[in-house]
Amino acid sequence: MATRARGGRPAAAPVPAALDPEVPGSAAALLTREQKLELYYWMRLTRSLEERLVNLYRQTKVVGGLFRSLGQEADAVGSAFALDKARGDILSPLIRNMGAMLVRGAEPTEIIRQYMAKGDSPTRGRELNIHFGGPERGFIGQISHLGDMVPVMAGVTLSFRMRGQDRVGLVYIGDGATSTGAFHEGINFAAVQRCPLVVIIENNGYAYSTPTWKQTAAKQFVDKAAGYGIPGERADGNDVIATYDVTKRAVERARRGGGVTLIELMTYRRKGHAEHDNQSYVPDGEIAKWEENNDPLARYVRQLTDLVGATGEELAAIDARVLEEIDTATDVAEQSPMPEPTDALVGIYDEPKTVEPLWFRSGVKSAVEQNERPAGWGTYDG
Amino acid sequence: MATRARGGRPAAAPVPAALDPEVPGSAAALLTREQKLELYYWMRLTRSLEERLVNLYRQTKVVGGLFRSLGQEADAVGSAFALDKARGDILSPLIRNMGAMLVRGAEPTEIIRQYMAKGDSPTRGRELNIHFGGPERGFIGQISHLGDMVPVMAGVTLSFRMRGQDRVGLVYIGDGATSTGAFHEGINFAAVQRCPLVVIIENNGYAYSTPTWKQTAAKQFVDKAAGYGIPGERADGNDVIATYDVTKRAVERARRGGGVTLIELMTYRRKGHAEHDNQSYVPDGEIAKWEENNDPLARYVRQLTDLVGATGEELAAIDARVLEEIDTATDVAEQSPMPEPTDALVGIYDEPKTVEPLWFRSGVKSAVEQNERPAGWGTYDG
Amino acid sequence: MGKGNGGGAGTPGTRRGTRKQGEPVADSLAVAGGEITYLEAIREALFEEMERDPDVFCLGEDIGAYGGAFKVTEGLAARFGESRVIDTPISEIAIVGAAAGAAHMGLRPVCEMQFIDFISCAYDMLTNYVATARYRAFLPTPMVVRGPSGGYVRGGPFHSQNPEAAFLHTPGLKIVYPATASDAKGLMKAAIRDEDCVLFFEHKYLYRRIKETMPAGDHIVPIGKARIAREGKDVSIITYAATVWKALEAAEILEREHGLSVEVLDLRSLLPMDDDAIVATVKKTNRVLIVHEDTRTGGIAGEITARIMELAFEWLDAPVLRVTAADVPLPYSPPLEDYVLPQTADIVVAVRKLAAY
Amino acid sequence: MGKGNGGGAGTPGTRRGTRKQGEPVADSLAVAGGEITYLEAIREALFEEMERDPDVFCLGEDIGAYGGAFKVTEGLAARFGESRVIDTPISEIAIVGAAAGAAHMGLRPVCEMQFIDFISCAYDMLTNYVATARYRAFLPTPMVVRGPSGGYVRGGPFHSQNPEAAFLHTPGLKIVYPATASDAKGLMKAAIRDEDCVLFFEHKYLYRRIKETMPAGDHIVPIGKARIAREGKDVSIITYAATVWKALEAAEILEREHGLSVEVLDLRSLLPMDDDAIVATVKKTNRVLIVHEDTRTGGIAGEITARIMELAFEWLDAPVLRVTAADVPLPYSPPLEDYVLPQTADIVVAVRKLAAY
Ligand SMILES: Cc1ncc(C[n+]2csc(CCOP(=O)(O)OP(=O)(O)O)c2C)c(N)n1
Ligand SMILES: Cc1ncc(C[n+]2csc(CCOP(=O)(O)OP(=O)(O)O)c2C)c(N)n1
Ligand SMILES: [Mg+2]
Ligand SMILES: [Mg+2]
Repeated sequence: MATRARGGRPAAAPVPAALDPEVPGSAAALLTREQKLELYYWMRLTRSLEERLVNLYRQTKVVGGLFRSLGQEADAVGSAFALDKARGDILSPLIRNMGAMLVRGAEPTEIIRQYMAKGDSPTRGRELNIHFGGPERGFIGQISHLGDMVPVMAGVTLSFRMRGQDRVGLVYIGDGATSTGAFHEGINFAAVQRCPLVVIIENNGYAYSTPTWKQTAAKQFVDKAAGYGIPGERADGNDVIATYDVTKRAVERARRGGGVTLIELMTYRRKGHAEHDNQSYVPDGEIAKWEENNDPLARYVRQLTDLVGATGEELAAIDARVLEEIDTATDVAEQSPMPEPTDALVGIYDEPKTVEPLWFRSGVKSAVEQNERPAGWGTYDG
Repeated sequence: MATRARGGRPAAAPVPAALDPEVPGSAAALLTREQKLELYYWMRLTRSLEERLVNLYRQTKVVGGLFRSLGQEADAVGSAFALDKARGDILSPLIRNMGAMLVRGAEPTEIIRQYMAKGDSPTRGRELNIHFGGPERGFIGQISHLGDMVPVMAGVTLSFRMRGQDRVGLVYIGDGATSTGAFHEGINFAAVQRCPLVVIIENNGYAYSTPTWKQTAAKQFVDKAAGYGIPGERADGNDVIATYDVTKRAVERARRGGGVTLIELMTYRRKGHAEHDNQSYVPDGEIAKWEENNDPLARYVRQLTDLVGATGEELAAIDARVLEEIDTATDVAEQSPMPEPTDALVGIYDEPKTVEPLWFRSGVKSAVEQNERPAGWGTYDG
Repeated sequence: MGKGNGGGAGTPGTRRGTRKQGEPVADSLAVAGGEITYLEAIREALFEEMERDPDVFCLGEDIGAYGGAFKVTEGLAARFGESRVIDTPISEIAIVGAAAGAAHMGLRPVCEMQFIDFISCAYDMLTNYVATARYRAFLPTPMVVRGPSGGYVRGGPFHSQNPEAAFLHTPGLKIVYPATASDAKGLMKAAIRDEDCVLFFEHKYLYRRIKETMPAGDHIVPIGKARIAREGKDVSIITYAATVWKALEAAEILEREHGLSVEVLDLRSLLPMDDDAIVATVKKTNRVLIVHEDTRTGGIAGEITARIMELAFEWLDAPVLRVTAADVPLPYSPPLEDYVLPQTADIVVAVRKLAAY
Repeated sequence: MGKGNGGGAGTPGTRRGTRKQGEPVADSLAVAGGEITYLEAIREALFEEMERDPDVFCLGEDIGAYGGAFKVTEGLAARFGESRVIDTPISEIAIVGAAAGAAHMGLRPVCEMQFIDFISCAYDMLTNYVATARYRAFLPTPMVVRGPSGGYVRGGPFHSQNPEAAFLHTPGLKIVYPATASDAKGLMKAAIRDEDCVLFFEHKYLYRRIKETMPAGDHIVPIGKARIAREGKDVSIITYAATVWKALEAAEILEREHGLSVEVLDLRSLLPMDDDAIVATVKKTNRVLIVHEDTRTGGIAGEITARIMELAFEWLDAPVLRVTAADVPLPYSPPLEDYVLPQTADIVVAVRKLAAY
C-alpha cells in the first residue's frame, strides 16, 4: 500500500503511538500543528473545488447533476483524515464525501474530468460525478443504490480480518440511507463478524426533500448501535477536530480487533439535494442559521487561530495554493477528450475483453458527432 | 368482522375496559377463569395437532417438510389471544405460529388438508404447510421469504390508520429473520407512520442451525427498539400469561394511536428446524433442560391449578375434547381429494380468470395418475 | 437536438418540457383541451383517479410537498393531503410491501420508485410476494408501481434502466410502458383500476419532450392492446416506449429516401402482450424488426420472436431481426451512451436489410 | 417413480440419494474412482478448490458445522475451519455484497443461497453492484453464487424456482446450470477460477438421483460450451438442467416407438451461450424444440429462438417450438406441479409435431 506522493501537498498523518479508543479527545490531542493546517487545506480544497464545479455546471460543461457538500466539509475531511494511508485503510464515500476522497488521494483533475464525462476520467466516461475509486487508492467508488456499499465494505474488511491484516475500513451512510435493507444487513453482518469497520451516519437533516423525522422515529441515529451490539458515538460533524477524534478512536478500536463502531455526525446540508433543487421544503431561516453560526470552515479558522496561532497570511497562502491547483486542474480537464464510442464495448468481462459491435452499427459515428450539448440532458439525481 | 362461531369452542375474549398499556400485569389481571382455561385449550390443541401431523408425516402422508413449535406454544397462543376478533384485528404468523392461527380461527381440518396437499385445502394445494389465510379471517398467510410479512403488515395497519379504524395488526419475526432487510425496512416504515402494529420477535435460540450469537452481536433483540424510536419489551415467551399481558398492552397502545411496539419473547425451539433436522448442532443437555424446567404447557398446568384452582378432571376433559377434534379432522382430511390438475391454471389474474393450457399438454393426465408417493419428494425446508 | 440525430429519441412536438426547472406550476391540472406533456398526462391521470376514488393513494420518496424528483406528483399533496400522498423513508422493499398490504385491505396504492432502477431493491417483494398473492392465497393486490425509466439522458448505469425483461417471466404481474402522452394517461387510469399489480414504466426522455391533447372524458387505454403507430406494408417494426419515436423517425427516412413503407407497432403493454396485433402485422408485411432500448441478450425481443415463430412462422419472408442496446451496463458519457443505445440510423440499416432479404 | 412417468425428471443411475437423511457421511471426499452423485460432485469441487487455493472461502446460512440445508458443504468446516466456511446471518444482500467486497480484495468467495429462490433478495446487489463493478470501476469481482434450484420436488412456489431468466439480461454476470455430476464438478471448478461473477444453479432434483464417475485429474468444464447429450439427425432438443433427462427419456421413446432420431443439446452455460453449438445442431436437423422448466413467457427459450432466427433462419424447416412450464407460480400439490411443469410426454408430443411438419 504505497502512499501516492502528491507534489506540494502535506504528507499523510503519522500513526500516533498509544491511543486509548475509549477516551474522548485522546486522538485529536496528538495532532501536530502541521496536520491541523492540513485539515484546513483539505476543507478549503473541497469547498473551492465544488464552487469551481458550480461555475462549470452553469457553463453547461458538467454532464448531469452536481452535488454539493457545502457546510459538510468538516465531516468528510475530519473522518477520512483518521485513516492510515500507509497501512492501506480503505473508505467508501458518498456523493457528499468529495472531501474524504481528496484526503485519500483523489485529484481535482480527475473529479472535474469525471463531472465533464471525459474519456480520460477515472472511469473513462462510464460513471458520473464522484463515482470512482479502487482499493489500491484507498477509496472504493459508490454506486447509486443507497446502502449497497455497507455490505461491500463489510466484505472488504472481512478480508482484512481473514488475512490477519491490521487494515481498517470506513463507510459513510446518509441519514436517509439508513432506511435501506442493505444498510441493515451490512452493518449487522459486519458486527457479527467483528469486521474492522467504522460506519459513519452523516446526519445532515435531509434526504433529498425528506426531513429526518419522516425517515425514522428514533430520537437519534446513534440509538441504532445497541441493536447491532456495537459501540455508538455521536459528534459534531461541523467540528473537524471532533470529527477526527471520534473517527480516529473508532479506527483504532477496529484496528485492535474491537470490531464495528457506529458514529453519528451531526451536520447540515446547506444546498439542495443537487443543484437543480430549490429547497422549497426547507423552513425559512434554517439555512441562514447554519451558515451564520455553524459554518465548518469559519469555525475552524477561529479554532486554528486560537489553538495553534495560525495567522491570516498562513491561511491566505493555503487558499491561494488551492485556487492555483484548481485552476490548473480545470485547464487540464477542459482539454481532455471525450471518450471514443467503441470504448463502450471494452471490459465487461475479463474474458472476452471486448464485446463484438452489433451488426447494424454503421451510421452511429455521425450521430455521435452531432451531439446536443450534453448538459441539456442532465438528470435530476445522482 | 363477524366472529366465526365454532361449535363447542370457547367464545372470543371480550375487550377489557380500561387497560393501562404502561403497567405490566394490568392486562392479564382482567382475564376471566374461562379465558384462562381457553388458553390451555389452544396450547393443548397446538401441541396435539402437531403430534398428529408427526404421525401423518411418518406415514408419508404429509407432502414436504413438517415444522414443529414444540415448547413454543405459549408464545403463539398468548400473543394471538391478545387480539380482538370482533374489532377485526389481523396477525401474520410464521411457521411456528400454528397456535396463533388456531386462536384466530384456523381449523385443524384445514391444516391437515394443507399439509397433505389436498385439493380442498385452504390454498387448493397451491401452497404448503400453514401458508394460508386472509384478512377476513384475521390472519394473513406468510410466504417463505423471511421478513417480507413485516412490510406487508405495515401496509395492512397503514390502511387501518388511514381509514380511522381502531383495528390492530401483529406480525411475528424469528430471531434469524431480524437480519433481513425486509424486517428493517418494514418496522422502520411502520414506526415512522405510527401504524397500529405489534412486532413480536420470537427468540427461540436458533435459526435453523444458527445460534443467535451468529445472527446478531446485540445483547438482546429488544435493544433494536430504540433504533426505531419505539417502545420495546422483553417477556418470558414460555409463560402464556406473561406473553398475553405484554402483547395485550402493546395492542392497546397501538389501538390508542401509540404506534408500533417491539416485543421480544424468550422461548426455545425444542425440535429441529423441520422434522428431518437431527439437531446435531445443539449442545448436549440443552434441549432436556428446557423440556424439564420450562415446558410451557407443564408450567401453565401448574399455574392454572394455583391461580384458578383448575382440577385435573377439568384439564383432562379439555385434553379429551382436543383429541376428539383432531381425530375428526384427520378423518375428514384424509378423505379429501387431491386437486384437479387443471385447477393449476385458474386465478393467476382477476382477468383473464384462467390461463390457456399449453398446446402440447395431451399426455399428462396419465402421468399425473401414476405419481410416486408424494412424501418421497419432500424438500428440506419450509 | 436536430431531427435525424442519434443522440436522443426523435420526437414530434416540443423538444423541452413546458416549464423550466424551479418555476412554479400554476395549476397541476391542465386547462381542459390544451396540449399537455407525457409527464403532465400521468399527473392528470393520478389527479383524476384520486378524485374519483378515495381509496387511491400514492407513496414514495419525496413525492409529497416536493412533488417527486421529476415533479410527477406535484400538486397532489396540496389537493389531497399528505396522508394520501405519503413521503416514505428510502425503503423500496417497504414501499412495495406496504402497498401490497394496503391493497389487500381494499386500498389502491400507487408506488413511485424515484428512479425505476431502484425497483431492483424490491425484486423479491414484487416477484415473490405481490405477484403470487392472488394465486397462492386468493388475496387481491390491486396496486401500481411506477417510475422514471430509460436512457438517452446521460443518466449513467443506475439512472437509465429498462427493467421490463426482469419481470416478464413473473406470472401475476402486468407491465405497461407507454410511448405517447395520451397512452400514458389512459394506461395509468387503467392500471389504477386494474385488480392486479401493474408495473408502469414511464420513459423519462419523453416526460417533457412530447405533448398531446388528451381525448375528452374518462380516457382509458385497455391493458394488453397494442397500437399501430404508423401503417405500412413492406416491413413491420415492433417496439415500445422511447424507441417508438426512433422507429417513426426511421420510417419517415425510409419512406423519403428509400421508398419503403414501414409499419410501426407500439406494444404499449408488455405483459400481457397483444399476440393478435403482432400476428396481424407479421401477416401484413412478412418482415419484422424488433427494436428495444434494453440490452440485447435476454431482452424482451426474444419472447416476441418466439411468439412469432409459434404463431406465424409460415408468414415470414425473412428472419426476425433485433435492434437493441449492446450488451453492456449503460455508460454515462454522451459518445458512449449514444454508441450503446439503439439509434434511428441503426433502424434504417436494419429495415433496409430486411426489405432486401 | 417408474421410467416414463411424469412426476419427475427421468434419470439414469440411482433414483434416490446415496445416503438416507440423518445418516452420517463417512467421508465427504468420495473414494477416488467411485461413482458419486451430482451433489457430491459439487462438494468435491469445493473441496479441491479450497485445498488448491487458500483464497477460496464459502459463506452462507447454516453451511458451517451443519453443512447446509442439503449438506452440500458438509465436511468443509471440519477440514478448512469455520473461518473459511462462514455461517452468516439471514441476509442475502449482505452475503452477496460482502462476497463482492472480499472478491475485490483478491479472495474468491462462494456464496450459498439456502434455496436459490432467495437470490431474489440480492437482486439489486447482483445486477447493479456486482455485475457492473469491472466495467464501471475496473474492480475484479471473482465470486460464485450457488444454490439449490428447480422443481419436481413438491417445494411449492418458493422452493422450486429457476431464476436464470431474471439474470440473463445483465451483462457482467455469467450463468451455468449443469445437468450431470461431472459437469457440476467441472463447471464449479471453472466458476471458482473465473475472474467474474458466476451464478451457479444446482438442480435439487438431481442432487441425489444421478451418479457418475468423475474424470481423473483436475477436471474443468469450460464456461460457455454446450454438450451434445445425445446425437441425432431428425430433430434437435435444446435444453439444460433437469429437463436434459426428460429430453433424453423422450428421445428414447421417440426412437423406440416412432423411429425418430433426436439430438439433445445440453447448454450447460446460459450466459455466455454457445451459439456455435446451437447453430451446428440447427444445421444438422433443421428442426428445433427448446425445453425448459421455467415459465414460458419471458423464459430463456425466447433468447435462444431469437439467436436461431438471426444465425440460422435459412436452415429451419419448421418453426422453433417451446416446451416449458405454464405461466403460473409453481403450485405445491403433486397433481398441480406435474401439470404445470414440462413432462416427458409433452416433449414426445412436440417432437412428433416438429418431425411431421
Ligand atoms: C435504493 C435507493 N433509493 C432511492 C435513491 C434515490 N436517492 C438518491 S440520493 C437520495 C437521498 C439520500 O439522502 P441521504 O441518505 O440522507 O444522503 P444525503 O443526500 O443527505 O447526503 C435518494 C432518495 C437511491 N439512490 N437509492
Ligand atoms: C430470505 C430468506 N432466506 C433464507 C430462508 C431459509 N430459511 C427458512 S427458515 C430459516 C431459519 C429461520 O430462523 P428464525 O427466523 O429464527 O425462525 P425459527 O425457524 O427459529 O422460528 C431459514 C434460513 C428464507 N426462508 N428466507
Ligand atoms: Mg441526508
Ligand atoms: Mg429462531
